[in-house]
Amino acid sequence: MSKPVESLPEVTIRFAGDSGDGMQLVGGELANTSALSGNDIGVFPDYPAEIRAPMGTLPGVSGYQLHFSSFDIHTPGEQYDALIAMNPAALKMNIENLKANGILIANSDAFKDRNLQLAHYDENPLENGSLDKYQLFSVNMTELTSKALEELSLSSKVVDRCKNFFALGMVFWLYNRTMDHAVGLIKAKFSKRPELVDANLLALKGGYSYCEMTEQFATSYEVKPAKLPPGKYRNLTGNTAVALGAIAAGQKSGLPLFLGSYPITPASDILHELSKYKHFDVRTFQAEDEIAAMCSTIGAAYSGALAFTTTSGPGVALKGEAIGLAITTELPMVVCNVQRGGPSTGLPTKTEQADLMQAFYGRNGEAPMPIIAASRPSDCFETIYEAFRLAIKYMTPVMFLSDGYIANGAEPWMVPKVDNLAEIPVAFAKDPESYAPFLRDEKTLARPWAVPGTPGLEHRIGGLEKQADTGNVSSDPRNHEYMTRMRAEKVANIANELPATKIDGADSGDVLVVGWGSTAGAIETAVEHQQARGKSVSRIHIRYLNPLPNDLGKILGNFKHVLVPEMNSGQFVNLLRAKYLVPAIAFGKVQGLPFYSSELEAKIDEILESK
Amino acid sequence: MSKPVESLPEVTIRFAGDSGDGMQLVGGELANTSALSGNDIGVFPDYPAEIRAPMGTLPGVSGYQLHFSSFDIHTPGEQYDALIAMNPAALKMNIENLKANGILIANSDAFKDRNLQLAHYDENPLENGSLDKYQLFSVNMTELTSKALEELSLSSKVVDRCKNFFALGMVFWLYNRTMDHAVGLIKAKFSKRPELVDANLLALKGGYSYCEMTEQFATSYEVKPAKLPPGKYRNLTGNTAVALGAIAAGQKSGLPLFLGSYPITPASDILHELSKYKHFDVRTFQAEDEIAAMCSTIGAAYSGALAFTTTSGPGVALKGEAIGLAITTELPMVVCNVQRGGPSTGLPTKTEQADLMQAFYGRNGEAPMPIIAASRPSDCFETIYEAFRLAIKYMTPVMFLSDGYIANGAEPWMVPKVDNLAEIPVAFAKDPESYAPFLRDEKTLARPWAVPGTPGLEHRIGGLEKQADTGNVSSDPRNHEYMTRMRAEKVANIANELPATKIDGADSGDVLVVGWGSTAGAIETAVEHQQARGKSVSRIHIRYLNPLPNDLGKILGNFKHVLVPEMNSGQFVNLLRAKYLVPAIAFGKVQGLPFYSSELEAKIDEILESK
Amino acid sequence: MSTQATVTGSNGPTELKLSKRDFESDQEVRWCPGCGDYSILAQVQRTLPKLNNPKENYVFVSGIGCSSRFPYYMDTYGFHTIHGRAPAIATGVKITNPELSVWVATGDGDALSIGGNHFIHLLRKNLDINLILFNNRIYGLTKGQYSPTSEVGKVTKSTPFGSIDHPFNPVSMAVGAGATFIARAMDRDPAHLQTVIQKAHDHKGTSFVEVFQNCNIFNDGAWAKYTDKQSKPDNVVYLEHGKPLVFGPNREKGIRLDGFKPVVVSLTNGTYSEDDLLIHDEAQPNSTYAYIMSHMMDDPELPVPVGVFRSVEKVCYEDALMGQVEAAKKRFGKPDLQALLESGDTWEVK
Amino acid sequence: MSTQATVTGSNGPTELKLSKRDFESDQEVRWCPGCGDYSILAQVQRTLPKLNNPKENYVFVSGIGCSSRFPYYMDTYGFHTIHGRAPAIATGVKITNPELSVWVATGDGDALSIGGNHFIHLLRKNLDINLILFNNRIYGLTKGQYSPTSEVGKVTKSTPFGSIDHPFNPVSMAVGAGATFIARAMDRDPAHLQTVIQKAHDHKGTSFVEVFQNCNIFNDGAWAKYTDKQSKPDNVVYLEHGKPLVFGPNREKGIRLDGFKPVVVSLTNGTYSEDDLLIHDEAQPNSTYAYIMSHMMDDPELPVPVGVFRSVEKVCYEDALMGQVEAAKKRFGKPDLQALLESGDTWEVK
Ligand SMILES: Cc1ncc(C[n+]2csc(CCOP(=O)(O)OP(=O)(O)O)c2C)c(N)n1
Ligand SMILES: Cc1ncc(C[n+]2csc(CCOP(=O)(O)OP(=O)(O)O)c2C)c(N)n1
Ligand code: SF4
Ligand code: SF4
Ligand SMILES: [Mg+2]
Ligand SMILES: [Mg+2]
Repeated sequence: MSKPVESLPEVTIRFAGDSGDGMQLVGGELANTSALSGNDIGVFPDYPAEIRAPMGTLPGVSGYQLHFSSFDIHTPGEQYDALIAMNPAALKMNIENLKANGILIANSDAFKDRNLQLAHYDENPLENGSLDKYQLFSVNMTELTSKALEELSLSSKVVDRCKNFFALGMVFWLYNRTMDHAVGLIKAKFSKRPELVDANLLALKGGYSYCEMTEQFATSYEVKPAKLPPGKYRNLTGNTAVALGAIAAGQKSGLPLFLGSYPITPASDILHELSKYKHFDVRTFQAEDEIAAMCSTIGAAYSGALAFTTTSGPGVALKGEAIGLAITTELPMVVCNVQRGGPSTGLPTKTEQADLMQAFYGRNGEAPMPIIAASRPSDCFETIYEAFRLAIKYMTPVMFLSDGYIANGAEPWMVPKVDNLAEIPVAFAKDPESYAPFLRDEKTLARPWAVPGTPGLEHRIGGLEKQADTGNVSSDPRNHEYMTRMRAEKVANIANELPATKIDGADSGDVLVVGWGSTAGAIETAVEHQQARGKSVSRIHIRYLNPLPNDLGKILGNFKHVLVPEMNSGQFVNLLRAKYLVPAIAFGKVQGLPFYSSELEAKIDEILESK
Repeated sequence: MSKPVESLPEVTIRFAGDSGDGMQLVGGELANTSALSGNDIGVFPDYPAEIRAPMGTLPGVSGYQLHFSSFDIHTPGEQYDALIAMNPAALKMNIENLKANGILIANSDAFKDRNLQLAHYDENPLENGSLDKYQLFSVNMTELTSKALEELSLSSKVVDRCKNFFALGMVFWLYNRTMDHAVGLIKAKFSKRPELVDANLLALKGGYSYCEMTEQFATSYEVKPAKLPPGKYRNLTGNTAVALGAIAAGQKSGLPLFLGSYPITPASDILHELSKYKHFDVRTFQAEDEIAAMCSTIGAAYSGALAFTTTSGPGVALKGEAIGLAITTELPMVVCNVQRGGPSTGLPTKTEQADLMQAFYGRNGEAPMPIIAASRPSDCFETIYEAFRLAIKYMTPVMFLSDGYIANGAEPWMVPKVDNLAEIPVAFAKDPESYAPFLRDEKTLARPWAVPGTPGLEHRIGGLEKQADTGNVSSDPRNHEYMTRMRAEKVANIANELPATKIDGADSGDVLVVGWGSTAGAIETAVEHQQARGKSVSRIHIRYLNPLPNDLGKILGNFKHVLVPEMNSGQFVNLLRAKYLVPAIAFGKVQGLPFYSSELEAKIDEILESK
Repeated sequence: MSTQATVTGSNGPTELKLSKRDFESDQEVRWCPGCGDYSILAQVQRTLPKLNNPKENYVFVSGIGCSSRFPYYMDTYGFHTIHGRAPAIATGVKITNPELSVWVATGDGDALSIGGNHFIHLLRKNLDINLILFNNRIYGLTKGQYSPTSEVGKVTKSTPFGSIDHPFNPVSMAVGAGATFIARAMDRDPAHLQTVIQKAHDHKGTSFVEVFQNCNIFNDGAWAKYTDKQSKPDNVVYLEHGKPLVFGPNREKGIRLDGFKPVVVSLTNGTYSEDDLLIHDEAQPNSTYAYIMSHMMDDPELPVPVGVFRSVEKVCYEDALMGQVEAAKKRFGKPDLQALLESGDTWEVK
Repeated sequence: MSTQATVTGSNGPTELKLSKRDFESDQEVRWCPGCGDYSILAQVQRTLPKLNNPKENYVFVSGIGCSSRFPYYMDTYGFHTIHGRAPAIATGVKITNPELSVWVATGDGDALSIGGNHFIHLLRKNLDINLILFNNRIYGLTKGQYSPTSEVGKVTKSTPFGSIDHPFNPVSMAVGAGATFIARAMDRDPAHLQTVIQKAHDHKGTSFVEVFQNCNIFNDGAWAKYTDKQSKPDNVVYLEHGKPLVFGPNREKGIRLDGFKPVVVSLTNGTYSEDDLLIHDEAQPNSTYAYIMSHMMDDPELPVPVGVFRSVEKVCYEDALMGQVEAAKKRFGKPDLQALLESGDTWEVK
């Protein structure tokens, strides 16, 4: 029975189920298979704060969204073409964004009394016609899985755990995916429990065959490979990219990489990842708290490591005092903030960009530091690498910003050639004749890096104000003003080596959309759409937030309107307004969710119409 | 021998000596006596970071500057009419600011080999003519003191300690001051060691008589009482004013006053002061660190105390995470930052205003709080009181800013009538029927304050995002956006009750000087001078930094130039530029020193000329 | 906390008639199925009704962690604060209103890693606060990193080659910090856990209770040796005040003190009887005794003690503070704000 | 820290010929005249030349406080950091370069108040760092507030009616936290202080040295009972490994252990001789022994021990860490960055 295959340019699909249902696993596997098939992809894992929230409840729903395509895409998609709902709660939480006439596959076995209650359904939505505007496929997955596994005579608990692979098998059939990679994954993942290998393989194949054999789906779909630039690719989450970028910086600088960190969602994976690579001379230190994490990082920088610390917003708040010390002692290190929803504990598993002002000002006194933000999962590699390069060149801590959205999101990454990575030259001071702790390089204003153990360079530094050149404690008024200015100028000077800002679109016009960080993908899509509609809309993306590029003021001045979308209440926009006195318009979204490009398009429309 | 008495409108005098020389004591005593004589006064104690820096060294010099006058003054003065230098280092550090032809009284006994060396003098400056442009009085104070005390047969160490009172006696004579209050002080201070009472009294009188009897001074001076508004006055430092203001708020609100604090210069004196007043139901808790200080304050607010915490910049950095919790749980309390020189440990005993941005943004996420700053020592009373009133009315932590300059500075304060202080009404929730933890007051948007122990109001709050009204944990996207907006609006709304901004001078013109915090006095003086010179210069002072007054934008728009002097590199100025898009001009001083009005006048001149 | 005077209204204490239900909030409990936290919650909810304190007088303060979700499930006053800081927040609560029964729910990461300083300072200051440490030897909420109580060599997300930190012994730490009440219990022994909770409540001063808690997701079986039926009798000894230290499947073993070293002796070979054993004395003023008991955990030859290690009296911080407030009121009289503002050297301007 | 391999150049260790002068920086010492800190500085400067370590291998890290000015006066590498955090910063230094001889200079406020957590975690992790606690029972730099070692009832700037906190016993705390080297010395006994500093250096693992230090400005005479000629013999007992605990003006008193309780006995009434006394054993593996010694300080009947309480071997954190690094290098071979970047599932786009 061969059914028709329809070709689609792109597909967005969302798996949703209980946190115990293994949605992240099968979603991720579909992403991998899609990437390996040559699609461009964007993913958005979205899970609850609880480890295992109570089964069947609304807050317990875990979702994994995947966008795969035959062309270059920038986001995990918005409305889905297909939704796989493993229980009523998953349906309830996600149906809103399923496209009209979209495919809805529901595990009908889970739509029973208690589950319906927990999801606050009075009636079974699969049966009361309320889902008529979708292509609803009610599949008794639990039962079918159990049938598929009959021969293995496993406990019903174990069997139940396999239904996610049954669902994946169905999706594989639906989108004409090969199962090879998934088979490999199952074999590797359960290698220590052979009975689970068999069970999950049977479930996967069961789901696939079920579609093959039944009349459920009239059509299946395919998405052709995207035309990506030639090269070797792999799939990468933002957090893994950060880890790899840091290791690369360690290798290229020739320094041991020190990571001082305290676990916190959504940054912990960087610690996990780095702790695996001890043979790259990575020394991970899980500190007693964020203050110790920061301080150990300072100690490591002082004694000549490539020093790194990772955390999320509340951790940065705790590190503030010590960051001030790092700034005033002018030691090189990178502070990574994987931002999450705030304030306070906030929404730990959700995304936000509300820590930008904290990056600028979250400590006492005049304490400027370079700030640099990654735009998408794969960009985390290059951006963290750049952060390390700047830190060492200018002898300064650098703040690197990511967020939950790109940290957990994944996309194909063209693996760079190591030889093509920028050099990170390190020149430790050695010569007692020419050495003074705060004697600055004329060009970079950096002070020398003299590490303990170097004969003849014994010296003292600290958090009290220091005399220029000698570094001795000084409370001289003029000296304090001078040193304050030097610290600021050193950071400001970095602007002189920044590349020209790339303008997507015309370099003057009606609307310029200015983005930073993870909003890049949604902005790019929205602006592309607007341009396709012939609108005078351009965009720039700012990677370097402090200092800002030298050409920025001029660019802003060439547009009638400047729009600044941010996942906060308007932070970056105020920097632009204060510095360039342009009436830039804030457009904030504070929902713990990334922007949809449609929201941006609508906002741009509104501005275009207002004129 | 009666000598001529010349009448002066104002005098600035500076005592300078080793930190062990007791300059603060005698300087303070002259201030008290002057205030009691009806002068207006302004003082500026200026001491080293060390407890007792090595004797005779430059960093060991301790200074006390006093400005007293027969009219209303706003600063401790700038260039001094008289300098008392107890040793060469004191001379070296302070001579620069002695007016030409000013009176210089030096303890010639201290201008000996080692002391000269320590102060880096090649020759004795008292003898080589280098001080010719001053009225130099070389007085062998050590010897004269020792003579005056001969009959007591005390150790030379003890005798040497009395020479500060000898110097004070001389100054008393020079400015025709009565010794009554000083005599009382000596008797009280040394009451447990009668021999020291006698010794210091003899020294004081010795200094006085010495001038009376010798030909040293041709004239003495007097400064008539100032015409201050009628009322009862006392002398007050900023830190004492804060303590009294907090006690007053406790009494008026009827709540116990809880202070959670960790000692830090220059804020510790507030802790010291408050810990004396247990009978006013003041409960001071010296915590293990600033985090615990902040957290205990949150706990106290939660259970119904008037909650207060005091610190300086580095302490605020540590409190950032917990302040976020206070903001999101919407509990009333006041966080006091007595700012000092930064960044990091910086210049602990010097003044600065560089923590304003930290007050706004020193924590993760969108976490706005009201910010309010005191302008002068006595204003600390009213401003901290206002901070408490706002905290309770709006159920929010409030940041109160002071700085080292006004914290240690003193001036006459007209004691208010307790009955005239604003009311601080407290209405704890009691009624289980109408209660929900995050149900807001329609007008203030404040949530109810339900303290543990109240039957029927058991409820849970926390740092995770909360559902509107119920306060239950919620990660609903729209709810998060709503709550974020509510928290911001609640703070923004305070602007509606702020008084109209008072403009000193015309309400339009060439230059508007905008000040906040402790620069008030210097700005007032500078603007008065400019106005006296017929210039079109006005000034406004901003007490409420967040939210800003509603009429501010309009006022700024009426001036050609807006000048914003700050003891930082330009922080407040950026808020004005971002919010009102006015090209406000930053004028920063980052020297650990307050502005001189002459510096401001020069800057205003520069702007006036530039147009 | 032994204040029973807090009961308001005219009914005597016994009239409160509270039940477990009264202490269950309307919030769904969100721990993983099988988590040891459920038992601790249930035992607290079962114990509180017996204490004759009205509901509104209880405050549960917690930090961050799975365990720190605790207050949400108690129908009392509750405050889920920030990571590690619960003891400091509870301190502010207790100082402001010493009548309240204040409890801290915390984890091994929350209390001993980021919150270590507040933990030892609370014990030192001895406020009348009850702290329950949910020790699962792992970071649960952040999905499985090792904690300060994890054993050396533990493979976790952050230690793929095994952890290298020497763990804290929380009870030894508490002794070293000067704690006045120290106890240990297990999620899997509900009845005993209830007794210990009640004793912690009854103690005036900071009560520290370590609970062996199983995290079946990230560290399953961490305490199995002590909680599994089979291995438990040989590996756990129950401390009972005034009773000898006996253990073993048939109570056939006992503990004697050889100098300052506890040793296991057999009660069946005729050499020793129960009379020869160490008699547990939780009120022993010399804290060395509690230290010795705490240290048994570090010796694999010895069983692990559970029960009350130490319970001694010492002035509570809040009592001393309120004492000073009262003394000051007596000494200085009724506070007069106007007089205070006008104190010091004043002068009139007419 | 016992690495002597750090000596660079061709000359053997004995050739270093360093003197006290070599360790004096050009910065003027800025403590109050008479401050006990001077003696500690001098003893460190006198001891270091004997250790056959070149100057450049020493790093002194401090927090904030009078005592924390220490690094400025040492002509070695020095880092005056922020309040309470020196142990954490020193940890980063040591992990990065385990060859360095890393020292922490800290005060009772710095180490035990704000820095308490880092202090206990350093002891737990056992990095080979030497920490000297300048205990003056007061906050010096901030001009006289009580500290966590101040005695109850102390009148200070922040406690005009007397302090109400029970103080920490730093040595008991250290034992409870698992310290491997613990010692006590006094500013007023320079020779003994030097020995203790040397032993701290020689110990591999975290060495904690409490020094009784006099702050003559804000807490003069805090330790007079133990340092004044007259009262000292009756109130101080010197701990010497393998020697009995004898004290008294004429060495006429000794300490015996009665179970786990030290008691004073007379050596002159014929009942006991030195042979009957407790023989000090700093290497005693059971930490209870050190706890007993530490606790003597809390009993006014007993003399206060000075010297090395405990000195035992335990794996150092940095050794374990570098061991894992080396093992990984052996196991996974020479690091190949390109291969790492290309690891996992990759595909070619042509
Ligand atoms: C300042 C801060 N740092 C880190 C975290 C992340 N975090 C949350 S809970 C936790 C540790 C949880 O372990 P534990 O205290 O043992 O509690 P459990 O979950 O095991 O009950 C961590 C590291 C946080 N929420 N806040
Ligand atoms: C974050 C922070 N909080 C508070 C202070 C103020 N402070 C400096 S030193 C100190 C305590 C000093 O006491 P101790 O550690 O005993 O050192 P000592 O001066 O007695 O040697 C305090 C509270 C600070 N510098 N930084
Ligand atoms: S992760 Fe562990 S501790 Fe947390 S709820 Fe689940 S089982 Fe309990
Ligand atoms: S204040 Fe005390 S501790 Fe500090 S330097 Fe002076 S005497 Fe020493
Ligand atoms: Mg845990
Ligand atoms: Mg001290």
